[in-house]
Amino acid sequence: MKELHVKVLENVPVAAGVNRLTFSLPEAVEGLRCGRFVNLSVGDGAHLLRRPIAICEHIESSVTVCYQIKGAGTRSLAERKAGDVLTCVLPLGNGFVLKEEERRVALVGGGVGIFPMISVLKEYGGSGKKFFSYMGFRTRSAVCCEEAIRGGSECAALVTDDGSYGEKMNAVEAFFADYESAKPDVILSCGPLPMLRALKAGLAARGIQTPCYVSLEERMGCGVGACLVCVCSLANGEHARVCKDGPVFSIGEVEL
Amino acid sequence: MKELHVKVLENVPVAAGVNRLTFSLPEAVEGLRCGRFVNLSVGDGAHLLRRPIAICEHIESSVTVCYQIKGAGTRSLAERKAGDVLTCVLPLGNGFVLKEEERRVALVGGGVGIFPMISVLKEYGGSGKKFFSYMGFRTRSAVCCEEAIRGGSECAALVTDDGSYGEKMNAVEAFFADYESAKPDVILSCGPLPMLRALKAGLAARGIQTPCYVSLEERMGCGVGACLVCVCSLANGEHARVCKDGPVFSIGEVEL
Amino acid sequence: MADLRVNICGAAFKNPVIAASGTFGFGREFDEIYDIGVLGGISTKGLTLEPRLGNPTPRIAEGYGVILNAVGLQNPGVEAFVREDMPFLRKKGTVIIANVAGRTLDDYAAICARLDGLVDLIELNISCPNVKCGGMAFGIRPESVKEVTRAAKSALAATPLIVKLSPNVESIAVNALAAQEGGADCVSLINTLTGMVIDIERRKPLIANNTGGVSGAGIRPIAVRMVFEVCRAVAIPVIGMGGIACAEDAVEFIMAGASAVQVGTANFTDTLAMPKIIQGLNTWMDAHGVKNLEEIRGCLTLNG
Amino acid sequence: MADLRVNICGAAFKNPVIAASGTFGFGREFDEIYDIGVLGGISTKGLTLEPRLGNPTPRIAEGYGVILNAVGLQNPGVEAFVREDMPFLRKKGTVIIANVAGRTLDDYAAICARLDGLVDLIELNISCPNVKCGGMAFGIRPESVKEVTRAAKSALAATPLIVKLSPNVESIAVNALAAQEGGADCVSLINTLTGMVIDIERRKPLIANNTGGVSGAGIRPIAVRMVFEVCRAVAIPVIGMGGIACAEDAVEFIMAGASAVQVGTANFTDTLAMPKIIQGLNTWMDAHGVKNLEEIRGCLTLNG
Ligand SMILES: Cc1cc2nc3c(=O)[nH]c(=O)nc-3n(C[C@H](O)[C@H](O)[C@H](O)COP(=O)(O)OP(=O)(O)OC[C@H]3O[C@@H](n4cnc5c(N)ncnc54)[C@H](O)[C@@H]3O)c2cc1C
Ligand SMILES: Cc1cc2nc3c(=O)[nH]c(=O)nc-3n(C[C@H](O)[C@H](O)[C@H](O)COP(=O)(O)OP(=O)(O)OC[C@H]3O[C@@H](n4cnc5c(N)ncnc54)[C@H](O)[C@@H]3O)c2cc1C
Ligand SMILES: Cc1cc2nc3c(=O)[nH]c(=O)nc-3n(C[C@H](O)[C@H](O)[C@H](O)COP(=O)(O)O)c2cc1C
Ligand SMILES: Cc1cc2nc3c(=O)[nH]c(=O)nc-3n(C[C@H](O)[C@H](O)[C@H](O)COP(=O)(O)O)c2cc1C
Ligand code: FES
Ligand code: FES
Repeated sequence: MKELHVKVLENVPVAAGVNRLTFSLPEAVEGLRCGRFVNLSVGDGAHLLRRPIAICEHIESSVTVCYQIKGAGTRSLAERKAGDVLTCVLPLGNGFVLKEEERRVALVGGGVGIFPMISVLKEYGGSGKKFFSYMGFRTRSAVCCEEAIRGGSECAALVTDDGSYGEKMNAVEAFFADYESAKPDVILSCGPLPMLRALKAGLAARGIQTPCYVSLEERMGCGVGACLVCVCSLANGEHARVCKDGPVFSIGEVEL
Repeated sequence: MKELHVKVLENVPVAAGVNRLTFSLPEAVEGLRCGRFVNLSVGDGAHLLRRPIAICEHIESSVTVCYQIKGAGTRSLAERKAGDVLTCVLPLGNGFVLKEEERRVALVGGGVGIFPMISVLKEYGGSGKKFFSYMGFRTRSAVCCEEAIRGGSECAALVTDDGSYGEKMNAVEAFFADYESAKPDVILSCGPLPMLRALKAGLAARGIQTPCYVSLEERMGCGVGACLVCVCSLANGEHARVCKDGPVFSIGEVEL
Repeated sequence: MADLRVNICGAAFKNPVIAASGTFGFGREFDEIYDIGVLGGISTKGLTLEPRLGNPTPRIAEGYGVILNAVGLQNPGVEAFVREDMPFLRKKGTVIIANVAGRTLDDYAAICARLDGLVDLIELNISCPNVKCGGMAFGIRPESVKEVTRAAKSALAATPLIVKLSPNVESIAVNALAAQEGGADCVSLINTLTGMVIDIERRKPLIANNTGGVSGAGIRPIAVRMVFEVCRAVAIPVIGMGGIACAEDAVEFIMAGASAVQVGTANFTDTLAMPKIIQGLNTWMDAHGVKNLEEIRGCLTLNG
Repeated sequence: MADLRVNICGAAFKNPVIAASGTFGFGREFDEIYDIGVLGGISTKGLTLEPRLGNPTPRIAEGYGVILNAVGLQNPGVEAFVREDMPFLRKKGTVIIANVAGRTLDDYAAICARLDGLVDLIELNISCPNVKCGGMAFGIRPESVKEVTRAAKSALAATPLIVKLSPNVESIAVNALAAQEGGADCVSLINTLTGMVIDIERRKPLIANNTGGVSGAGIRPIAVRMVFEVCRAVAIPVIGMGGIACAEDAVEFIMAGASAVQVGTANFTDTLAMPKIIQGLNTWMDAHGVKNLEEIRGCLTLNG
């Protein structure tokens, strides 16, 4: 966990309303891992809060994130150019960890939730694990990272809400449609809350006991676990911090 | 008087702590003239107020200003790069106007007050008028625009407070030392208040009646004459707006 | 094209965007940049019976995302306004709100009597934190809010009265109620919050007046909260302001219950701020299928 | 190297920079980024007798140059603090300020009694605008400020008492005096200003709690003014806060009369904000030939 000044190398659109931003690290950073995130300044004076964004890809000297241009802060972030300096705390959160015996991995991603999924593909690519990817997009123009998804997966379904690309369904539907042939040892998922709820309900309805981990989103203050702004409710009635105890939780452990 | 988005073409140091900034105009602007000023955003979100800066030079499609990096706003402005977009209202204020019969013109500038003086040299260069320039700087490393000053003047004295460049004196002292040989028809001046006071006192002490105009500085809100933030006191007890009624006043008309 | 019109106490505004007092003079200067006839209304610089010179300079300072001012009611006096500015403003076809201030109850009554029937609305500045003797006292306690409102109202026969509320109080809703009880036809808020910026090199307050009024984008959440509280408390129309810089900001205030909004500091950051907000409101309403302001005014519902 | 030490009510701070309550937890997380032993002190997250879950989410929103929060006093309860966090903090060698809150006078007295002698200072949060029943009521009126101060003070034998003041009041100086009269050994200010941000798409307040506390750089001029007013009114030491983000900001508060400062929101914008401020204070004082804080504390003189 480090506070760093990072330099923008590239900040370009990859799909309608989604940018890919790569920044260089001024020093080596330990613990960059799939499912963890960075807390990035948007680079203007108006916004005091940083934006939490999942690590999508990383090499020794740089990190790549993909973000949707949604509100005022990400709109501002999209104006940053190569050479601009941002501040960043990283790496944050627990991330996804696959066990040795989890060899068939289902990835269920919706919307910007696909980016943490891609970080899993990148990290465990070549590890011998088999990935079954189900990625849902709003519409054709929102589709991105297709190569990374297809290239890294044994089998990949890219679907859209409006059927303008791939089948007209959402990622969870695609996942369950394919479940019997994929037979995953573990399920990883990230996406909008309704999607995660549908996943949870679907698993319950089918009596599927396969371990399933989901990555949550919550508005953050500090990003490091100190302010208790970003909590989610656990099944046991307690609160957990999405930034520190998460963002990845076992699907049975959290209230969705 | 127009509200425009302007594009930074260049923003580079010209002396210790002084930058020259040239920006391009998206459309033709009437009334750009020496002694008038622009009200320029510093280009970050923290500062809501614009910075008033004298027009130093202008061509059809661009304007050049020189500014001292003084407080937080100009420090931020200095970070802007070629291609960045700022907002600007221009041209503002009354400016310097030389009458036909004012053929010998003394320019007395101190510190950042030299820049409006240079705008006079640029504008009336080739008009047949003779300029006698007395420009004071803090120290050698602050000296700038020497070529423009010497090239445009019949006679030019560049002096420093510490004697590290030119004679050790201030612009007003240089002016009075040369007064008899220059015999100006009109005196134009801009610089810190103590300097303008010394000029006024010196003229009075010597009984010099030559018309003399000074350009004032005052903190501004609107910059266009509406908010009454930037007033100075007139000899008649009334207030005048530096941004609209000035910044150029006859030296006898204002309280210094 | 959405219908942006709004009627407040009989005054017909072509749109809900009004220039805030003190940031727009009497409109002449901004009229050199755009036709100020496009505005819903203009609240004038605070007027007093006699001309005033105001405070020494510097009169302005900056904070982070905010500014501070202490102009101190410099103005040409009400007679000069009537003689020289009224005719100009009348020709512009925008609603004229005379912002007025005084040192005593009699001052307030006298200036209201003088302007009665001449302007469209009168806005009582009882909250200007910059003039030591006048403004402050009246605007803080509900009892004196009511008293000064009553004094002003009793001097008015033809022109409706807006009372402009100070945020530097225990409960702005209670003060709004006091204004309503005193006879106000409308309230406007917020005036500036009192602040100080220190010049640490000189070891003195930066503004000559020592304290100044804080305004601008940074205060918006405070203003929205106060406007919401007041809209729930009173039955008369409310004009909201404080940090509005774009159409979406204006929508926040309208959803909180404001009939119209004023824009002050944003005029300094962008001289075209108000025409852009009007245009932006149009665009936003069209995009959201909102036909007129009634559809969204006060539409805010609270969470859980 | 300037001497940054300051002693407040017997507690020896190695420098005047203190983590503000609620933004720093109990220090553990920031200690992963830098050694929190460099800090002058730490004010803990607001503690209550029993564990609390706090408000629903979202608990945070942004304004322009400010943020709003409504965490609502989620905390593990005072027993867990004593058991699990005190030992860790003690080892760090920084002054421990326990920020405490309650719903009733008895709550306040009980939690103070429990912590008496265990922590270096107790900071009474009587102003937290986020918990409907507790905080608000006590912090607004001078009479109740005095009452809750007295209740807390009477439960304390060994630990000095700081009363943390709310800015959402008529006169913060009057409330500071009330705290002093109630027996406070020190006052701290400002807590957050109440605000609201509206999600215009959902037509609801963005924060689940509807209103939230405004903090961050944008409120600094308001905080400086209030700290100045309070320093002139009381004889006890004052800890200033509100929007401090760099050493120069801290100097403003010290010149206004503050003995020390707290830093809250800036920790979110830059996790290294506090070490940088400490370093920056050193640099600034050296550059200005200031040998210790006494030389500049309260050195502000007013303009004419
Ligand atoms: C662990 C984590 C990883 C994420 N990874 C990605 C990613 O890889 N790609 C991507 O596009 N988005 C990601 N998000 C969501 C992203 O943080 C928000 O879309 C973004 O913060 C919105 O900022 P804004 O300026 O557009 O919106 P604004 O409305 O201006 O934001 C206002 C405030 O709310 C916060 N906020 C708003 N929406 C969200 C949200 N959904 N989650 C958390 N905070 C929010 C902002 O951070 C900011 O503090 C992630 C969120 C979390 C918590
Ligand atoms: C008509 C006019 C022409 C000017 N021309 C030039 C020029 O050509 N070159 C140059 O270097 N400077 C010029 N100045 C001065 C310049 O405006 C200030 O140096 C600058 O605004 C300081 O901003 P800052 O961000 O460094 O300081 P800050 O202290 O951060 O400024 C805070 C606020 O005070 C205002 N302010 C501070 N100092 C001054 C000042 N001396 N005059 C007016 N406002 C001030 C700022 O504009 C801002 O609103 C001119 C001023 C005026 C009024
Ligand atoms: C420079 C300046 C002068 C002001 N003068 C007055 C005034 O004369 N009368 C008044 O009622 N309010 C005055 N105000 C307050 C504004 O009308 C408005 O209430 C406040 O600035 C908040 O709105 P804003 O954030 O949009 O600026 C003044 C504000 C500024 C910035
Ligand atoms: C997320 C958050 C939580 C807070 N929780 C508390 C609290 O529990 N008790 C308290 O007295 N103040 C609390 N505060 C107020 C801060 O301690 C401080 O008074 C305020 O934020 C102003 O300082 P700043 O502008 O530096 O943040 C909290 C502030 C924030 C931002
Ligand atoms: S954001 Fe502060 S605890 Fe998670
Ligand atoms: S700055 Fe507004 S009148 Fe000059």
